[in-house]
Amino acid sequence: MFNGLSVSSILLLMALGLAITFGLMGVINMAHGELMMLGSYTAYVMQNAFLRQFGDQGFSGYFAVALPVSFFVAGSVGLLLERTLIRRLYGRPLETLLATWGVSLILQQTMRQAFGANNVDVRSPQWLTGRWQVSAGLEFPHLRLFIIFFTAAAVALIYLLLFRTNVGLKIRAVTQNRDMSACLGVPTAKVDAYTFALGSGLAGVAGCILSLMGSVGPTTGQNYIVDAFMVVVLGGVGKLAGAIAGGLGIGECNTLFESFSTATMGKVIVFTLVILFLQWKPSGLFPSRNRSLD
Amino acid sequence: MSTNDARPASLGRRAFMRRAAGAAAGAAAANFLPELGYHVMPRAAAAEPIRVGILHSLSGTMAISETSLRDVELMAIEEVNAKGGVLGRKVEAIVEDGASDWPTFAEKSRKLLQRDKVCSVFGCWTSASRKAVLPVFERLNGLLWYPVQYEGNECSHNVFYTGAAPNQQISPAVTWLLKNRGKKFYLLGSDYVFPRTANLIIKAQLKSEGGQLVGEEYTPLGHMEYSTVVNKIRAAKPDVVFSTINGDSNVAFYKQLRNAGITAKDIAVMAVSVAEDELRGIGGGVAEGHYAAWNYFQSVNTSENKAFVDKFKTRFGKNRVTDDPIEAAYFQVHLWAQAVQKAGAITVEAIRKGALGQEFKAPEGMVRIDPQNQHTWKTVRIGQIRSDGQFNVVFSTNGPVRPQPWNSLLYPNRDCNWDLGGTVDKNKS
Amino acid sequence: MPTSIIYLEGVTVSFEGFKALNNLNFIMYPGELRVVIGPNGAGKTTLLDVISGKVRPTAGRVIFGELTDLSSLREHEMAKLGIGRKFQTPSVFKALSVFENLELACHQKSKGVFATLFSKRAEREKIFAVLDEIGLADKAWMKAGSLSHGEKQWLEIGMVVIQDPRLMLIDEPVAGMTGKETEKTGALLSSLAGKHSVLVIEHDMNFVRQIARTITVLHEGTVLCEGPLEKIQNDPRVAEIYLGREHKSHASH
Amino acid sequence: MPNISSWKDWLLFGAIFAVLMFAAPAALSDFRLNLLGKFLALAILALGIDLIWGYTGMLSLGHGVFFGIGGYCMAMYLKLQVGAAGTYQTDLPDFMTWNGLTELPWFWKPMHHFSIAMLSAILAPALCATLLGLLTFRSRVQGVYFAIITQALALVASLLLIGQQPYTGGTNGITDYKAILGFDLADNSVQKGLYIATVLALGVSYVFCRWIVRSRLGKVLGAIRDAENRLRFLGYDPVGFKVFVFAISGALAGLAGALFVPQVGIISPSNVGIVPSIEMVIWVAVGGRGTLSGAILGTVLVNAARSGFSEQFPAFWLYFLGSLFISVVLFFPDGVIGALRYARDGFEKLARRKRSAVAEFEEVI
Repeated sequence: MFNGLSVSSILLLMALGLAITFGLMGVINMAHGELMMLGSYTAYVMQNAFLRQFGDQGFSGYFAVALPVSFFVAGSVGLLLERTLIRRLYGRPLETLLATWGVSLILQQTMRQAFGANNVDVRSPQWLTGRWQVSAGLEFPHLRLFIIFFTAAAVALIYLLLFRTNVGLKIRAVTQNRDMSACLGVPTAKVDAYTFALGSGLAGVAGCILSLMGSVGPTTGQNYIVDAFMVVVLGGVGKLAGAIAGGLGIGECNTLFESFSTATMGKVIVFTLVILFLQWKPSGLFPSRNRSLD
Repeated sequence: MSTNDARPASLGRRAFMRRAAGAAAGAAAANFLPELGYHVMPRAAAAEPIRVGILHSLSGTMAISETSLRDVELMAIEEVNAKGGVLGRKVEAIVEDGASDWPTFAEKSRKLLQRDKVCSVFGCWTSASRKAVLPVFERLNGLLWYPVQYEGNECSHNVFYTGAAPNQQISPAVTWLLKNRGKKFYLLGSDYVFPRTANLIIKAQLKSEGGQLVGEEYTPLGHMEYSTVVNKIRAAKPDVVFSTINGDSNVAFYKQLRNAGITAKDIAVMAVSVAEDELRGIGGGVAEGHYAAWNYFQSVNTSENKAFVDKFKTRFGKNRVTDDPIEAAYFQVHLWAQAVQKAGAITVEAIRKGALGQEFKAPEGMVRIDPQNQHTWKTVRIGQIRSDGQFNVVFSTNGPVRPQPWNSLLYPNRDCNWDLGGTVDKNKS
Repeated sequence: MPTSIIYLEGVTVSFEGFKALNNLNFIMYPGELRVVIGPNGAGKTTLLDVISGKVRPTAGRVIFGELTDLSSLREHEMAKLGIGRKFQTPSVFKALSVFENLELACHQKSKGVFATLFSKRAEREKIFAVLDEIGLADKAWMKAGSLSHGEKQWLEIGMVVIQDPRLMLIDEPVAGMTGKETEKTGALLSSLAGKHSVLVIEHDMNFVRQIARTITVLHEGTVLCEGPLEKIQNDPRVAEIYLGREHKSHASH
Repeated sequence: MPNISSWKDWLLFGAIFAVLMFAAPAALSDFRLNLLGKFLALAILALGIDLIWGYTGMLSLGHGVFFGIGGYCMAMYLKLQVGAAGTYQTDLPDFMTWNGLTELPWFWKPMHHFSIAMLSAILAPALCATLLGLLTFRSRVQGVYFAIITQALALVASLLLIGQQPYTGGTNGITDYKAILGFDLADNSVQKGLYIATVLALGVSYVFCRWIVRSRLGKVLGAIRDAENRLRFLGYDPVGFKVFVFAISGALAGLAGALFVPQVGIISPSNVGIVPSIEMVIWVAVGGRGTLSGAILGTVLVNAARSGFSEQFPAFWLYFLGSLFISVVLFFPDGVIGALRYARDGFEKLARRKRSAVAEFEEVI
């Protein structure tokens, strides 16, 4: 149960950025995984910097710094991406898909050139290596607890941002009706850019955190991308609540099936179920109705 | 004809391309640039160099491991050339990228053999890539030098196996664990051929040596979420996890195992696909105290090894590490050179004959190509992971062990012996 | 009295709470030319959506011709029954030529996969007849996407005409047309009435005056009143919610 | 639409066909010919993708699956041809033996016959596509959703193939064949024969596709791409059309797979997964979607470039491929063919195409 929750939170973390770029803006960003990969490498770089500065004892602090930095790094790459590429392709999701796939290839190769083909080692800071002993046999790793709470917090923040602030209002306005908001004097281009940057930044943070769970290498991103998309699609594009539900659903199912079959079959079953589910509810768990012809 | 055929061909092809569609010319040119490159260059050299192929994944998921092999093979070739080459001729390597894609491996090996007419190819890592190129080498009668430990069950006239056969890595590891860490085994592997086949052997061995199987699990290559697996392990309470996980997943597995508070003291993980190079990505700290079985560790204490490691680090940077496949890739080049020298010719048949029984003082100690089954006699070692990502050798056979491509428990009557025409089955013959 | 061509009984359509149609009753007879007017949000387009099957009524029945209940059918089935529709924003197949647009719309025995796969070339004269009617003959081979807004309107009307449906649903046919074009459209629609039943939605009151025989006024999803132009114009409620503004604006110039 | 250029097309088509058929085998080295044969096999698959993406506007990221099914059917046949000649002197494929299988699984049995293998190589993918299509299109799953669903399909399929090692050979896939229809695959003349067969198959497929897109059905497909929902109100049910074209496209992919395997000598999950499926799409995009000739041209060009580049500087292949994706999408939405047309056409025509983002229908090879 806790397990499922933790898996779900990780999935959701991966999908959060996508829920914004894909969910709200309708941009199929195949390079999302690579943006996460950038976040992971940021963590790696920060760690080394701290090791050089403070040695083995002091380096723990690096993570606190790495989080915002990775957000910034991935975010700015995302910004660049939006400015140069994606903005030319609004309303052409399939083209965007192909172009961003190209971007992902380039990012991978760049990192390979920069850091070598090998995985790099990101160490958990001490304060995340412990475990919380509830009772004999029942104990929660701090790291997983941290991820769960962090994800929850992130979701909460995004909600506040989207639904309680002026910026959020603008974002929603633009994503719902670009032309209309343009008429109302909303700087749509700007908003688009920053929304995308926000999504990308979140990807970066996710990558930064996942570097404590998994490997950090040029092809790391590939391992996450499909899962992330599945979450968003299952949840229903355009609804943040959907992404959350999707994450929980897939996470719980995955752990469930995996526990009584093999990991491979678990994955197969889950994806098959998602596919079938989408037959039954084509627009996901939380469909957003509209009246337009197409 | 041998080297000429390709150039007129290319022209013909290019001509055809232009007829096919004007725009084709560009890419066609891109396609045939290398061709011209390859076939002009040798003629320029004084004595025609001996061409060998190097075929590893330089891009894609397997690049992580295979690029190092290319590096060290080129290094070894330079050493050979520095000593004046073989048969008074320089050795020229033609590097190809298998791109972690098995059909590409097949395509490239065909190119190396048919177009570049190389007399030997050093290459491959995964069983999949080896299986993909095997038919090509057998058809076109090429010679493949394969430097990675593998699952056995193979006996090809056209391959020299310089990595460990199961009986030189897996079986001794199991025996050692049973003696030193306990009887209850949990088998965990990536979902592909090597782990599944290896586990067949291990299960057979557990039966015969009184071990107990408490769980078996396979995860997809690149799997990242091991929490459920870890829980299963915790529930099964094994003494040992025998891990045949390959690639990225290792990182996730060790990190999450440690995270769940399971250390080497509670449950020991014995890995056969985790070497120094992988540990750089995992972090020694996380995997500290766990084991790996290999024929070579960077920490092996031989003069050859010291020289090898120094050379490697000065050449590729001090933070690079050597490991078993790298070492095998290194010494197989030297074995090959000796073989050619002995053969006195560069026909596949001559080299093959020359290689049989060939010995070399490798960093891991003396290695010897078995004259019957074309695998390699190697010393078996078990290392315990240190926090610095290196190994303490905790067990070592005295002297090289004879390779057995077929496990004696699973295939009691089967053997690979080219004196008797390859795979022999005592039931049938 | 003859059987109705279309008959809506107590139809309600609600989008997430908002009632676009509210217990609407509406009837039309064969050969009739009916104009539906009403302020924005009165539910005019929704009315067409219900009849053409784009939207399913939340409650009520929709009867087409001889007692065929539409509420269970899908769009293409309704189209086959003989309901043709022109959309508010002209939607034609941009990448196809004008000719091909009409060819697709053209009435066929079957519009199934294999029928279309093996079908011979289209009846050119029939298509060109329509092309002349809508004045696009010279643009037959142009991509529909490159037509002007007005031309697209015409093309789409043409597509409805060539379908030869029993009931034509025409949503704002003269939006973005010049006065001359508007008149021409009016003439065309009037000429179609009789052998087809035509249901037109329009804002442009001049146009309404030109073609209107019976007018239905929708307001907040229900029929406010119905009758000939004079009756409507003299109805205070209508004046208040709708024509009132029209009158003022006319008075002003 | 009046196609003045029609007879010219056929002339050109005949010329190229003749060149591929007779000139190429004479001119090219065995290695190059084998390579070209492989490309042309893939070109058949590209035709299929063009039908569904270029003409109907549905992006399938799961064509690797159909290709795989075709390939595996053929591979099963070839593997069974090996018979007792294998390592274990048993009639069982070697990988089954070392995975502890003692008898042939039921779905392998019929593959002893070439005809059945070939037939299922084409029909099985078509059937698959039909089922998925019926499910997906009836529930009006469109555009992006379809792309992602098919992508998931590709992932599931490759996972399954890997997981069911005793029956599929796992990651290794199925390899090491000896003969086809009794001919030794090692023999160069046999390889030439396979090449010829591929050219023929490609020719037939091309004519077939051309016939489809020139029929009224072809126009319906275009209408689906432009405004599917509008089409419903003209009395067409898009579902049937989409399923039909999806099935055809699947069948073509299967055929391609069946021709690919004996020439390359291996089929494995790495041909089925997400990455290959996406690359297949880019071939079409590069050549110019919405034009059959573009699909073929693109496939040959990209693959030729790939083997060329990766022979020379592997590291940069990814950069090249990546920028190819981007530049095609940004600057050549109509691919090479489109670019050629730009060059050929007058400005007035060019201006028009700018307005209609998608490639035009008339076929100019």
